[in-house]
Amino acid sequence: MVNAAIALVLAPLAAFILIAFMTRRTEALSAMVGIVAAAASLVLSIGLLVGVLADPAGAHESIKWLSIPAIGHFRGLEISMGVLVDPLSATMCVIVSLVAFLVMIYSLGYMKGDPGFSRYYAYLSLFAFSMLGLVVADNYFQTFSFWELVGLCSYLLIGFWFEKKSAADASRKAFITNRWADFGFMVGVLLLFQLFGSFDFTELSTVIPLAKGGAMLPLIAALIFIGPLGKSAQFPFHVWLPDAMEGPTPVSALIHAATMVAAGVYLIARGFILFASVPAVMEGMAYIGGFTALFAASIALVQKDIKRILAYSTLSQLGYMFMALGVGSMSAGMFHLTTHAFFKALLFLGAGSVIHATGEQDIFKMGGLGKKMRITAWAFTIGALALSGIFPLAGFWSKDEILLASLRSGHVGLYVLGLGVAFMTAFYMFRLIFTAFGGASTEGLRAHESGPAMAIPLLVLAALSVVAGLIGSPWFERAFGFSFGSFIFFGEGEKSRLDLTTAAISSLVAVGGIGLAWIMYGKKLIKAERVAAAFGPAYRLLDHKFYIDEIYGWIFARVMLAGGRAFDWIDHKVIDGLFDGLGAATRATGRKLRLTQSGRLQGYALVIFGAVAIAALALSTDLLGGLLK
Amino acid sequence: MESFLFYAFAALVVISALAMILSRNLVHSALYMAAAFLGMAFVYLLLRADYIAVVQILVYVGAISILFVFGIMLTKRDRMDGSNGFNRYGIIAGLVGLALFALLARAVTVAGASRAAPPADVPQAPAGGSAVAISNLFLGQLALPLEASALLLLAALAGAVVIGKGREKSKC
Amino acid sequence: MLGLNHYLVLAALLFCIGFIGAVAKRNAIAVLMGVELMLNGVNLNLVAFDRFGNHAEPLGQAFAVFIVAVAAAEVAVALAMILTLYRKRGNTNVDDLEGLKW
Amino acid sequence: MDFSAIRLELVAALIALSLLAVGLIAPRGKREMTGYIAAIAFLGLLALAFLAPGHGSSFLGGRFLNDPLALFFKRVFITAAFLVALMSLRFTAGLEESRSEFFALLAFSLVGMMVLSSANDFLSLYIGLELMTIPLVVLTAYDRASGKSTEAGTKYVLLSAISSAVLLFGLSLLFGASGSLAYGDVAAALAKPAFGPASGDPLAVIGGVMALAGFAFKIAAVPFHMWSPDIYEGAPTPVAAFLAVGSKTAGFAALARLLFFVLPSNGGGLSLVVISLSVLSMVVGNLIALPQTNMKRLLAYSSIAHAGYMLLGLVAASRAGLSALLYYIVLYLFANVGIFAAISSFGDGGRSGEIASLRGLWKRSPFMAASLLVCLLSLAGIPPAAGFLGKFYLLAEVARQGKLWLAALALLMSLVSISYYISVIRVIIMEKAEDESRIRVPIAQKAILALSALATVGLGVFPGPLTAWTQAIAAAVLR
Repeated sequence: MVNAAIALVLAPLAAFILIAFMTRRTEALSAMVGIVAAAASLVLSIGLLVGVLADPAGAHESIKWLSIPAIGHFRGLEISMGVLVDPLSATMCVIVSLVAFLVMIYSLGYMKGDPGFSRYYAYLSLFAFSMLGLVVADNYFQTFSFWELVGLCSYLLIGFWFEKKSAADASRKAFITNRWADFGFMVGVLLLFQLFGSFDFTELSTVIPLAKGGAMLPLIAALIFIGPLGKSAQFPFHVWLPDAMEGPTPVSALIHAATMVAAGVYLIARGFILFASVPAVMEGMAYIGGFTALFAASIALVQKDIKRILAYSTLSQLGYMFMALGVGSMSAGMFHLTTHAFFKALLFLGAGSVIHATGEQDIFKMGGLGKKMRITAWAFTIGALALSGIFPLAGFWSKDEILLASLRSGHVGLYVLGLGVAFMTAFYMFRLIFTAFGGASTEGLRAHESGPAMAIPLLVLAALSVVAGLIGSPWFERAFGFSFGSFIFFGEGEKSRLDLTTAAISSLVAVGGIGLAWIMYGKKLIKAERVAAAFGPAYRLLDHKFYIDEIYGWIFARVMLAGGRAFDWIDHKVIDGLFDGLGAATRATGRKLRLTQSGRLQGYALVIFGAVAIAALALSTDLLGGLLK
Repeated sequence: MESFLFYAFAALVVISALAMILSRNLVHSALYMAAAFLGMAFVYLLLRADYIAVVQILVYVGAISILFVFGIMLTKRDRMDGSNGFNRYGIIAGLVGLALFALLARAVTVAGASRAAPPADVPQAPAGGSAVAISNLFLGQLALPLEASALLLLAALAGAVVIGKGREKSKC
Repeated sequence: MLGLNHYLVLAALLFCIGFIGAVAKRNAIAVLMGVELMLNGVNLNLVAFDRFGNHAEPLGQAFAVFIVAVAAAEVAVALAMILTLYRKRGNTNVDDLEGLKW
Repeated sequence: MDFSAIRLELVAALIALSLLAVGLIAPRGKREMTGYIAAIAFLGLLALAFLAPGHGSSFLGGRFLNDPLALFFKRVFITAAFLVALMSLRFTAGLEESRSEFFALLAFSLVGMMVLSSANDFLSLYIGLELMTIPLVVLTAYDRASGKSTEAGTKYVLLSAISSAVLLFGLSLLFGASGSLAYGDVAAALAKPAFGPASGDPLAVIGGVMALAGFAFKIAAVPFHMWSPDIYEGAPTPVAAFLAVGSKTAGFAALARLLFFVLPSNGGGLSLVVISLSVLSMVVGNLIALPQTNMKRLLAYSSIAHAGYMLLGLVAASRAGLSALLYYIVLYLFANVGIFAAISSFGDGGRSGEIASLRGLWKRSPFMAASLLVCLLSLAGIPPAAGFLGKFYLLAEVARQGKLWLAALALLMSLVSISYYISVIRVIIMEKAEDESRIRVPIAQKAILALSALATVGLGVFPGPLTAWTQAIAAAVLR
């Protein structure tokens, strides 16, 4: 099992090396190498998952990588490199390699003819390697190493089209913002090591519960938590993710929707024991997640760029996951991560297909695409339905788990907030669909269905978006005797439940959101005369009702949209400004300090003597009997 | 008597040194420097360091001062007045120098108070002055630094030749 | 009574005067002169400690001899450098040397 | 007398003298040979240093130590000299004369570094230091076609003369306070409480500060750093590389011995000075590096910052701290040599070294770009390059000793540093060159680049052998 895990991590690395050093010039071969490696990883990780299903204890093996013996009362520094195979990592491996594999196939069409084709596959392979390495890591140190590597790949891929200044800026921003967050992570890990003398997840999970009540533990948990905040783009570290949409769209699907941003959630789940023993951090996690969910969803309401809508939606869904983890349900968080990976990748790839066909990203300049791009439109709609949480698609089950978990843990406020977000989600997704795919064709907009390389991944993901949620359903549990909650859990396994009331309420809310979107953006689709002729009185009634609804909707939209715009403004001016300001301040300090270097050697000598005089004076004042005597 | 001599030589050294840095004529500065070096040789004699005193006169007064004068002659062919002005750091440098001196002097007096009195006028070295003892050191426990410094002189010589050699086309 | 302190204070004075010369003069040759003065202060320290320290061997004096030798080498290289500088720029002012800064 | 303890020094001196002689007797047309001869000779010396470093551990009654620590540093110096000699082949090919002297001076400087790392008394220390510095001064001014080079040489010679005057004054005070020049005796005398007024001798304290200042100058720690950016920028690129890796490491070799074995470390005062130097170096070095536009200058500031990190190993003053410092020195050597080699393989021999000239390097020479990338990532401390582990090793030790604030500050500053390394990376892979022609990388530079990149990744992925070695050294030296 361990060997399979190592092999599945190394396969993409081998591909990267092959592409970078050998097949760089033959593009088709580069793509081939990347895809074969990803397929190998996929097959191996499915094998791993099957193995873990049979034996949930998994496997753990590690070798000493760096060992510094203990000296005196100081503990030695022991760093190991290891592989931890358990339900959590096996599931995550499947998600990562599956999405990576599909994205690589999709990119065959999407990136065709790009001058950096080979480079693209090299980066993707390197990314897959780092992400898989992160997933199977058995200790914080190793996790951190791969964590950084993942950040580096993201940097390279966001800035892939570096000719665009905006792309280069965005990549830089992503990297730097993440480094700020990683600073907290690193300090936290150092402290953790100082306290427990180990980085190992398994070892820590036995020692941390014993240390309850330690004053350091909350600080450590809070510091380590900052790392996931950055990588999973939670408020206020979320600023990089919307800008990251400058990268090629398949990359957005792979990295900025399905896998890399999930790394933060994964890390929390991995070290859940640490957070679970500090209630304050858990509460903070839940509320930061909830807030991000609401905040990002409301910004998504007013975006016009198709990729930015999806980006904010990703933020919002990640917020959901944090909320789930924060209220103590690791299963719900990971479950949503799994389903979200499928339907968000689907949505991004669908968006990519649209962008590829039309060269346009503004949804208000699209229209009527549904007729020209049937597969894409259907796939996109399925993704949107899944995201909105419509029964029985994937999002329904996982979102319900989260809402239920927050309700059961007594966070009624978060539950209501979650419902609000669900409403907004349904609304903005269908606003997009009605505007871009529905309506009349925009003049001069050329569109065509994409080729099979792009269509097949869409279909696969669409199928998964339909069925993936079922593994968390009570029916699945009844049929096979286990479910997601009893496979990946913290503490005690959770039984799948379907609370009809909450399910009904959230479904209603989602349908309501779609309905509102239809009224506001889709109604134009209906030719009033035809409907009137067909339905006669019913139409008038509906029309009348719609009239009321429209006023209501108008007020509601006013409030909602205004809120969204306000958040948008805060986001760009305040939060962005904070990070940019920090950077600018350090830069300005650097520029000022630089002037000390006047170029005059005697000035330098003067500084040397001044420093010597000050240091000598400071150290010998006591010996000289005070300053003035 | 010894005190008187010390103060006389010290005054010679300090006044020459001050004149050296205060003079605005580079050639005068060089001459004051030679005078200060000479004064130092006398101070060394007071310390019964006859070998060092001779070295001081031969190397410092004889060689290094001359080297300086050559340097001046090669780089200044016009008038010498005002050839040796102060730069913008004059005042700050003076203050830092004074502060450093105050600190050192204070440290010396505090430390010296606890130090044993100097040995009576017993010459350290046997007959032949300090030269014998020093050369014994050179050929004994200091042999390695001696060899290293021979290499150093060779390297410096080669280096000075490389730097000073001919003039290449300048594109400064 | 003449003691160690007298010599040490003289050495400190020389060192500080040399420092002022090295830092505050405009001409590179004058800077070098200042450095030589500082080294003389060091030598005086060494010789004085030797004399008052009751040592079996005149280690301080030996050190001073080394310093004199190295100082000569240093002066030779530095003067060669200053000559090259003069050839390039026509003067030997150190505070004009600011082509490399920031 | 057993000369095997100084075998390496003797051979190195012999190489220096032979190179001088070769320059005199070789026929005019054949003088470019000396570069290859020098490189091969250094390689041979390196082999000697690993295979038969001499069995005697001390020479002249312990005034010269050939202990594992000194041997480690000597191997580092010889490696640096070998790589720099290879790197210089291109630079010296452009010279009209004095080619052999260039390599001879390199060898002289190497001898100085070796003496410095073995010195166990003040006199050898000083002579080693000057033997290292004076040839370096000449090498700095070697590019006579460039006004910058002469300016840098002048600055360097005057400033290093001033700084060695400070160092010497400090050493003379320490001599006065202890009555001895040998490290062991000095340490014993300084540890005696009978010295001076109750708590210590002010002369020893001031002397200690001044001695530290002299070496802080060599390692370019703030505020004694100001020479280094100007000199790196003006000096020929290979010489700047030697300054960055050789001279700085030699400063650390001497500093480590002084701090661990000579100056009383329990006094607290001097360790405060070391901490301040480290903090200032990390902060000032990294901040000023941000707005730089010249690669060599950027590297100078980055190496100032790295001196700050390395000083953390001395702050920790433990076996693990020393071991981490030694590990860091090796990875720093390879990363810097790699970057300097890349700069020096540009058309003008890297004379200007503007960052802008790296534009579009990814297209112009993928091999060079990739190696450069690895080295930059190592300096930035991003895994899997060795720099990450090195930093972690140092910080873990500092944190373990309870100076968490210091570790956090170092982390924060390394975070700031990412920003300028990433700008360089961005220029390399994300900007378009005006001139898209491929760069022909000389074979020697190729070899250095490949070696540096491999070593950087190798040390990051398999640190075991090296850390085992540095731990053994630390255990043998510190009790």
